[in-house]
Amino acid sequence: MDFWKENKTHIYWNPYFGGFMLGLLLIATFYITGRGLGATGGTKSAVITTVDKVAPGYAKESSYYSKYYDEEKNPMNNWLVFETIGMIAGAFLSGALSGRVKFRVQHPPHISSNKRLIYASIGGLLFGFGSQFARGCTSGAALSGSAVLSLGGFITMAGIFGTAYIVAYFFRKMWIN
Amino acid sequence: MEELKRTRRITIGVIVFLAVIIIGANTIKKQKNIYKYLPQQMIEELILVYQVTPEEAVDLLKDTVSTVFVDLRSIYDYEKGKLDNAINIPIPMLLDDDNKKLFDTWKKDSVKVVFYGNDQLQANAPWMMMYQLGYTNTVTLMGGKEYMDLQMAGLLSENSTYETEKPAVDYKAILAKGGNNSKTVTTVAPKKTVVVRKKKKKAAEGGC
Amino acid sequence: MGPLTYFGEISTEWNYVIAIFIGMAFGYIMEASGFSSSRKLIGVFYGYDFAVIRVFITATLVAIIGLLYMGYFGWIDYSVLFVHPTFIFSATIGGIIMGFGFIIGGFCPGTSLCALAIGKLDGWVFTIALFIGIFIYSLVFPLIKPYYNMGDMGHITISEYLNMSNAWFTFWFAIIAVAIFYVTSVIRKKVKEVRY
Amino acid sequence: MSKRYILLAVVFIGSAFGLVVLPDKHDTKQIPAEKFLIEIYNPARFLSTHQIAKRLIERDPSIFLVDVRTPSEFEEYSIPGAFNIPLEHILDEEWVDYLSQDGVDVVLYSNGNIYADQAWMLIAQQGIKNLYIMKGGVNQWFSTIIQPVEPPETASSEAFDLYAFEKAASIYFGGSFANIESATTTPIKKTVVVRKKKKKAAEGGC
Repeated sequence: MDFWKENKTHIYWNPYFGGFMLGLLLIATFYITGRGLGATGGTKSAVITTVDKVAPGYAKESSYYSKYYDEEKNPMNNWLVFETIGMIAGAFLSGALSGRVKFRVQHPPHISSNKRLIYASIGGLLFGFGSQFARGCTSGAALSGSAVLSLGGFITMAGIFGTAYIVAYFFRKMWIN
Repeated sequence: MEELKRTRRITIGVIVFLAVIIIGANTIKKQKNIYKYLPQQMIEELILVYQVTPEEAVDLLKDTVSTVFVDLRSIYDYEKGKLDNAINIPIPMLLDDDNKKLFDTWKKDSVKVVFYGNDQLQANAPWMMMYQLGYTNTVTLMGGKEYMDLQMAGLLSENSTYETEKPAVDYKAILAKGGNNSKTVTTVAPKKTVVVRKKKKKAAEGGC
Repeated sequence: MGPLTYFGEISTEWNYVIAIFIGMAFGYIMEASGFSSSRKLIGVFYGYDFAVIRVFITATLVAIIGLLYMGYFGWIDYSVLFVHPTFIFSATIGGIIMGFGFIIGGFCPGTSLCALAIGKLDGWVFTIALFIGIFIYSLVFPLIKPYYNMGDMGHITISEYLNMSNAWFTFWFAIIAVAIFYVTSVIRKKVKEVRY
Repeated sequence: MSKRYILLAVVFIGSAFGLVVLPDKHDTKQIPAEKFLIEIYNPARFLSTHQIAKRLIERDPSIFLVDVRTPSEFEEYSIPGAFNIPLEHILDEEWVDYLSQDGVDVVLYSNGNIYADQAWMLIAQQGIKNLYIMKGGVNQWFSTIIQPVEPPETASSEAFDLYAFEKAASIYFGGSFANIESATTTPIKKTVVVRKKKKKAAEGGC
């Protein structure tokens, strides 16, 4: 039992079980809302709100924001914001229960934490840009899209994983020795 | 980095998943009557011949082998007077098991089934439904029983017609003629047609 | 019959409460599956940990099968479910950009939020960069707008595109998925284990 | 390899294959035939020309007349305020909103009864409520509202009341009791149908 407790922080669910639960959750989400899960949507709402706060009026004029600005009361944007808040809470709960909550930078041993943070920020920029361009990220487009057999969902999924596999070799120094 | 090696959860999950599917499969109600023609297909079928004229019916009545007349009116009306050799199936009883068996045999033997009511209207909707259910050997009788009676009794007047879809009068002429004795001047204001678009409950928009 | 909000069986207020709970479950599952660790996530590309692809494909498969069965049983109106629209060009290019983002950053947006929640600073940085990425996108949007709307195919499903029935597609997808599971387990055994 | 993984694989492939072998399911939106038969039998699906005339005179906003005849017939004569959807186009997607309106009685009519009845059948079996047929169609409309015939003297007082109404209605609708000028200049409103473009789903939201 002690062994169990000590090592709990590095024990994750069996991936098939995790996938199974995620699949059931997706079904439940579709059953309740008629659409899938999302992660970037809430972020975008946050961006729009921030832009509006910092530079009032800009959001209205910007050709991109205006599309969403009119729909600021659009429940879907709010829905995704609430969902995102829930996600953070849920992840915290899980982490707390297994003792994984800790401020730290996780990085491979041969990479300094500063480097890791730089890489993370580059990746974030690309992901933010790409998810807007593709109308969805891994959860919104690829996962939820493919759950209802959307062609776009499968293409996005293939795009993300295919590209990552192809270029993985060139970035191997970042992750493995 | 380690993963839970204990996989019992998967088994439990899978069994629950399967159980739900099996329960679901049992909840499906078996449809007794299945439409062979959906509305969109039926609309094309309507162009085909689906009615017989009273003149044709006179000949068909003589042919008792390959034609059956089905009286869709109430038992009371049927008792009062029917076409020769007609079988009475009131509309509410059309889909009773016994009657469906009859229709099935008629279909198998490709017997022409002529539905009739007091007028063609009475037979039209039941005919359409039976046709959609796959009984394509059915037709309706134009003019219905009333017209047949007049025809047989030789009482047809100039005004009698079984083609109810033809304009009975020349509308334009009547309207142009207008009134003949009216003194009041009225102006008919056109009624505005406002179509209230039902708000389509759109599936929630996706985000990601 | 679902979807519940579509048929107005859930009020807006409850909808938000449900949103929080769904989000919590989502976050919990992702975190518990180890998606808060970028090294675990990236392991899928170097063959030392296939958790991502296993979770991802299992989830997709369960959802596809489950939803089709539910649609068949009449518990959900399959026709009104939101099908992600297909814009070939933007989906492909966006996917490629995200692929680079994934391999460099080690997260995707959902997982970065999980990492953020348990205090991983790389998760924080990734999320902030995500915000900036979206902001940059909005700045250059007028320039790339034509590309954004290129190759519009509407709300098409892959089975329509391949001209096969949903059921057959699911069947082949299931076989491919199981094959992937098998192959990944073989690869996993051959690749040098990475401790993290 | 764990037996449980094999079980998982078998269940996935098995249940996916189950979908393939499931028998075709029929459109659940259609009313089951047994239930629909009762609706067919219900005479409440018909409205008389008098009822309709009365509601038109009262400018009842909750009535919407649909003419299922051909456009040329519609041009020649139509009941004021009617909207033309030829029978063969009655199921076109663009009219769905017109035929299923909340709180509005949609009344179908043709020259006689049959085409209107067929249109009714095609639409009503999809579960749309508040759908009626004008019994007798335009022919009946003419013989009762536009050119009412005086009942014989032996007729009941109700018949005369009805006749009085018919006369009044005839004046209103520009029939044989209406003044010549008013009748000829009666503007019969032709509803101009603007084909609405199908609304495209809003842009994706991330």
